[in-house]
Amino acid sequence: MSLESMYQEIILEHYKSPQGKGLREPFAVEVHHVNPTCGDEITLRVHTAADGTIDLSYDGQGCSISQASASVMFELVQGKSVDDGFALEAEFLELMQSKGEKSGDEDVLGDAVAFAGVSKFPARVKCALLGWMAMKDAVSQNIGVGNGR
Amino acid sequence: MSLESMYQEIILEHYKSPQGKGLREPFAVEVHHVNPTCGDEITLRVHTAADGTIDLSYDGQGCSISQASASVMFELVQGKSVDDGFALEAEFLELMQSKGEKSGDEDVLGDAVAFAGVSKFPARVKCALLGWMAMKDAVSQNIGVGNGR
Amino acid sequence: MLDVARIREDFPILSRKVHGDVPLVYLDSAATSQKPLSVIEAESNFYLNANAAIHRGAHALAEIATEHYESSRAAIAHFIGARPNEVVFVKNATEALNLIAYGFSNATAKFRNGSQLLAGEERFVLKPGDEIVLTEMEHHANLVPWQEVVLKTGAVLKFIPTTDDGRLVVDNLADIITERTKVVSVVHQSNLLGTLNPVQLIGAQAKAVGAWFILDACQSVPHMSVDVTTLGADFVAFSGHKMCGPTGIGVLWGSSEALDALPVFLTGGSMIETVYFDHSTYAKAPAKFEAGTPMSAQIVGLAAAVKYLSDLGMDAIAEHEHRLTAAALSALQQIDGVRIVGPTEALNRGSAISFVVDSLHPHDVGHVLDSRGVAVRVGHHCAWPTCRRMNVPATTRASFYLYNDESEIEHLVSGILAAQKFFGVA
Amino acid sequence: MLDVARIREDFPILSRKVHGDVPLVYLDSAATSQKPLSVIEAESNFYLNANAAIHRGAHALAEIATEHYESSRAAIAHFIGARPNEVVFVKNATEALNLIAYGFSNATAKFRNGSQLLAGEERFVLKPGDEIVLTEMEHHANLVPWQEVVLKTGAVLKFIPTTDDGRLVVDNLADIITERTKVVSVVHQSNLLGTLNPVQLIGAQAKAVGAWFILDACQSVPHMSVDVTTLGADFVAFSGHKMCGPTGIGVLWGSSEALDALPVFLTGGSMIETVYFDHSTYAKAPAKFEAGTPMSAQIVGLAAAVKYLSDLGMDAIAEHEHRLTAAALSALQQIDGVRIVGPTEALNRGSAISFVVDSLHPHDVGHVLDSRGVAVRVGHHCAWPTCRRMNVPATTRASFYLYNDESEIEHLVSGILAAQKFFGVA
Ligand SMILES: Cc1ncc(COP(=O)(O)O)c(C=O)c1O
Ligand SMILES: Cc1ncc(COP(=O)(O)O)c(C=O)c1O
Repeated sequence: MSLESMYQEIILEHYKSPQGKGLREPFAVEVHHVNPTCGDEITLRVHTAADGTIDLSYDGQGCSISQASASVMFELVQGKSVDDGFALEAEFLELMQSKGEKSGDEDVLGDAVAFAGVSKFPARVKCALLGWMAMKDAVSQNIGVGNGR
Repeated sequence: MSLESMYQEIILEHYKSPQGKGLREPFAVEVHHVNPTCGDEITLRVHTAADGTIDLSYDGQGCSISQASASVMFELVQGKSVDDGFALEAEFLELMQSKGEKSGDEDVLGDAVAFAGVSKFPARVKCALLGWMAMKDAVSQNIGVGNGR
Repeated sequence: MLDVARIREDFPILSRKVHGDVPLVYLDSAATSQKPLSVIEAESNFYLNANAAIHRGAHALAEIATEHYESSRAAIAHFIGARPNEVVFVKNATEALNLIAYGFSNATAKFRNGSQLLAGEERFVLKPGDEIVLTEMEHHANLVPWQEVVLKTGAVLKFIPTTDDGRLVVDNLADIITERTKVVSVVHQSNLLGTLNPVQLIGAQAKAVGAWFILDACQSVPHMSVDVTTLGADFVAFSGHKMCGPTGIGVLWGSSEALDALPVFLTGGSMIETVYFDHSTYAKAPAKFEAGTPMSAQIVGLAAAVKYLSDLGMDAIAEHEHRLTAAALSALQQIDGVRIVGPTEALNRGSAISFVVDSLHPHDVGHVLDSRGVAVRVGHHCAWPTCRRMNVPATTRASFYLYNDESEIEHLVSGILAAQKFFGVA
Repeated sequence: MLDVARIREDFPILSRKVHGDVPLVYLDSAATSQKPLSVIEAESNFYLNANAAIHRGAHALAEIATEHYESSRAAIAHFIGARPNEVVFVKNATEALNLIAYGFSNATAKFRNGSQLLAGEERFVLKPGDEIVLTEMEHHANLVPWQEVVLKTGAVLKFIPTTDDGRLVVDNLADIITERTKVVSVVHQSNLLGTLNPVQLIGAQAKAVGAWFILDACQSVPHMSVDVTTLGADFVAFSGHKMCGPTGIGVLWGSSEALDALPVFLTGGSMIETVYFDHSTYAKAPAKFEAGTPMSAQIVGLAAAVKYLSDLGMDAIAEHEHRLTAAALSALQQIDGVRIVGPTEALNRGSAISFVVDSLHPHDVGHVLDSRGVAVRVGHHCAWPTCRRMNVPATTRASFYLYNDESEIEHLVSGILAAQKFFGVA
C-alpha cells in the first residue's frame, strides 16, 4: 500500500487550503465532536434555512485526513437540502466501511472519492468520518429528529 | 502414593473414636474456626487453669483428617502448660509444611506423627491443622497475647 | 452423536497420568473445563503474529490486533445470538456480576452525594428498603456482591426458596417479586445442584414489576445452546474458562438499552470520550466498560473456543451430556448409602451432580477417588448457604462435559465403592 | 551489555513483515511489549499439563495447578522485593488502581449508609473536602477513577504541576500535600513524557501528613529494577503485558498493613471466609482481593516473564534502554522542526519519547512511519489533560525496550524525514 494511494493529491490540497473553515453566525445548533483515540476535534455549526437548505460552518484541529475530509464535506453539503446532505453522508459512510473494496461514485461524491484508500486503514476511517458525523448530528438536532450521535 | 500411607490406621481409629469430643464448661474463651475451602468447622473452648495448664474441649464436623487431628491434638495438649502446648503446635505445623520430607519425632508428637503422609497433600494440610490452629488462637486469647489468628 | 474418542485427541491433558501412572478421569469441568489444542494455539498464534495494543495504534500490527479483537467479539456475540456491541469483555463471570452490582451502588452513591447522574443512571439508584431478589441456590459470585450493595445502599435481600430436591419454588413468584423489587438476579443452571431454572418465568415477573433481570449463565452457556435474547434478561454473565476457553476471560452481555443506562465500573484508558483534569465523559458500550488494556489473547482464545463448540454443535453437546447425566444419576443411586443433592432425574438439569455418601465426609470420598485418578470437587462449591439449605455440610460433585464418556461413570462408581470399603462403612 | 541479536530470536514476531514485505521496527513497547517464546510456552504448557481450578480441588491436577499458581506468585513477589502474600493478581494496572480507588468509595458509602465498618476500613472513609493529590502527568487510569471517587464522596482533586519540559514541580510539596490530603497517587514514570518522578520525596510528604501513597508503576517495573519496599508507597500497581508477560494479568502490591485495612472490591468465590444468605466474612489478603476463578495461565506466563527479565538482569536492561534513549533524544533533536515533549535529556527519564513535528499532525507522521514498517503510537496516549498542559493536541511516541537496537533509531529518523518530505514541510 503506497502512501500516495492513501494521501491522494486532492486530500493534501484540501488539507493545505481547507474550504469554508472558520465559525460563522447565525447558527441554530453547535456541536463539538472528538476522536477519543487521537484527540482530533471539530466544532460545527448549522442553521437550516427556511427553504430547507443546510448552512454550515466549522473549525477544528487534527490530522490531514480529518481536516481534508471536513473541507470536502463542506463543499459537498453546504447549500444542499437536508435529504441530499444525509444521502451524501450515507454514501460516504458506505465507502469508508468498504475496507478498500469500493471506489465510490465520483458523480455523487466528487472529491470525496479520493478517500477510498483511507477505508483500508481502520484507524484512519474515524478521522475521515469526523466532520461528516458532526454534520449529521448537528443537522439532525436542528431539524428536531433528536441527537444523531 | 497409596491411600494407606496417608490414612494410617491410627488416624482412622481417632476418626471413629474421637478423644475428648464434646463442649464442656467452664471456659474462658470459645473460638470457631472453619476451613473456607470445604466448610469443615471446629468450635473449641479453653480455660487456662491457675497453675497455667490448658483445659480444652471441642466439637466439630469435617473429614477424617480434620476430626482425627483434633482428637490427637486434644490428647497431646490437654493438661499441658501453655509453653508445651505451643511447642507441640509449632512442631506439628513444621511437620505439616514439610511436603512429605519429614516424618516427625514420635517422642514429641506421639500419635500425631501418623499425619506425616498428609503433608504431601496441600489441600488436606489445612484439614490437619484446623484443630491445632483453633487451639492456638483460643489459648492466645485466653492468656491475653492477642488474637492468634 | 459426539465422537468422544476423536474429541479427546484435541485435549492432550486428558491422556495424562496422575500420581505416577494412574490415568486421569476428569470429572471437574463445572469448576473449569480443559482446553482443546485449537484454543491453545489461537492464543499462541496471536502472540507470535499479531500482538499489539488494540484500538490505539496507527500501525499495521495494531490494526491486525484490533481486527483479531473485534472479529472475536463478533464471533462470541454470534454464539449467544447477540450483537457485537452488546458483548462486554471482563476477566470472569465474577467480575461481570460485580460490574452490574456496582452499577447500583455507584449510581446510589452519586445520587446521595448530590452529583449529577447521567441519562439512565437514575434507574440504578436504590433506596433503603428497595428489594433485590436472588434464589437459595446462588453461587457466591451472585450473592456476596449483592450483600455488599445492601451494606452501601440499605436495600434488602430476598430469596426464591428451593425445594428439598433442589428445584426453585416458583408458584408464588408474585409474592416475592413485587413493586418493591428493583433487581432480580438468578442462576440459570446451578453449579451445586445441577438444576436448570425456569428463568423465562422469573424474568416475566421481574419485567412485570419493572425490575432489572440478571442471569448468571456460567453453567448454561458452556453446556447448551443459549440465545440471550430469548431469556427475557437485561444482563447475562458467563466465564470463558468453563467453556473450553482460556482463563482470564469472561463475558457480560447486556441489551443495548441496559448497557447504555448502566453506570461505568472500571474507569481509565479506552473507555473515555474526553478527559480533563476535573471531569471526563465516556464512550458508548461496550467500550465504556472496557477500561485499560484488554485480555486480547484470551479473547482470541475464547473465539476459538466458541468455534470449537459450534463445530461440534451445542445441541449435540447438550444431548451427549444429558445421556451421561441420566446414566450417572441412575448408577449413583444404585449405590447403597449414596444420596443425590439436587434433582434426581436428568430432566431440566445439567451434568453437575452433587452427592453425599452416608458416614463419609466428601473430602475423604474425593481423596479415595483421586488416588484412583478420578478428579471430582468436594466442598461447598462456592454455594455454602445452599449446602446449609440442603442440610449437608459439603458434597462431592462429579461434572461431565463433551469429552467425558460412559466408562468414566464406571470409574466414579467403583471409586465410591472403594471409599466405602476403605473406611469400612459398607 | 545485552546481546540484542540473541534476544530478538526469542521474539519471533519481531522478524515479521508488515504491509507485504516491509520489516517491522517495533517502537511501541510502552503501549504493550512483545512476548518471548518462554512466556508463550509457559502458558501453553500450563494448559497442556496442569490446568485445573486452583485452591479448590482435592485432586492431583488441582494441586499441580495450585502449586504452579502459588510458586508463580512467589516468583513475581521476589522480582519486586515483596512477600508473596502482598501480591494481588488483577487483570491489568487499570483494575489495580480502580481496586484502590473503590476502597475509598466503598468505605465511604458503607459509612454513610450507617453500616458497620471492618477494622481499618475507617482509614478509607472520605469526607467532603478531603483532598486527593495526583500529578499533571497521570495516565487516565490514575485520574478517571479518582474523578469517580470525587463524584461519590465529595472529595477534591489537586495536582502537582508539571514544568514546561515535563518535570514535576516538587519544591513546594508541603503547600499541596497538607493535613487535608488523604490520598496521594502518582505515576512513577510517565508513559507520555518519559519522566521518572522523585517518588520518595513525594511519598515522604504524603507520610508526613498521614495520607495513603499509591504508585502507578506501569512504566517503571518493566524497565528498571524496582524494590517496592524502598519507595515509601502503600500500594504499587503494574501490568504484565508491558513487561514481556501475557495480556490479561496485572499486579497490585500492597504492604500487609495496607492490604489488611483496604475494603474488599470484587466479591464472590475464593475471597470468603464464611458465607450466609444474609452476610459474609472475608479471607485475608491476598485472597480477599481475588474473587472468582483467577487468570491462572496468565499468572504462570507472568512468572516466566519475570524469570526472562531477571535472567537478563534488570540493571542491564535499564542501562541498554538508557543508551538507546540518549541516542534517540539526540538524533531526534537534530531534525529541523522536531520538538521533544518531555525531558530532553536521558537523565531520570525512561525510554518513551514523545515528540511533535512542526506543521505535521502526529497521525500523519505515524502513518508515514508505518508505511516504512516503523510502529509508533500517536495520539494523547491516555494522558489527554497532560497533552493540553504541554500545549500539544497529541504527540508521536517512540518507545524502546530490551529488544530494540540503534539501527531502529535510524529507521525512526529517516521515517520522520520522509514524512516531512512527503507533506512538503521541510
Ligand atoms: C503509566 C501508565 N499507567 C497505567 C496504564 C494502564 O495500564 P493497563 O492498560 O495495562 O491497565 C498504562 C498503560 O496503558 C500506563 O502507561
Ligand atoms: C453458577 C456459577 N456462577 C458463577 C461462577 C463464577 O465464575 P468465575 O469463577 O469464572 O468468575 C461459577 C463458577 O465458579 C458458577 O458455577
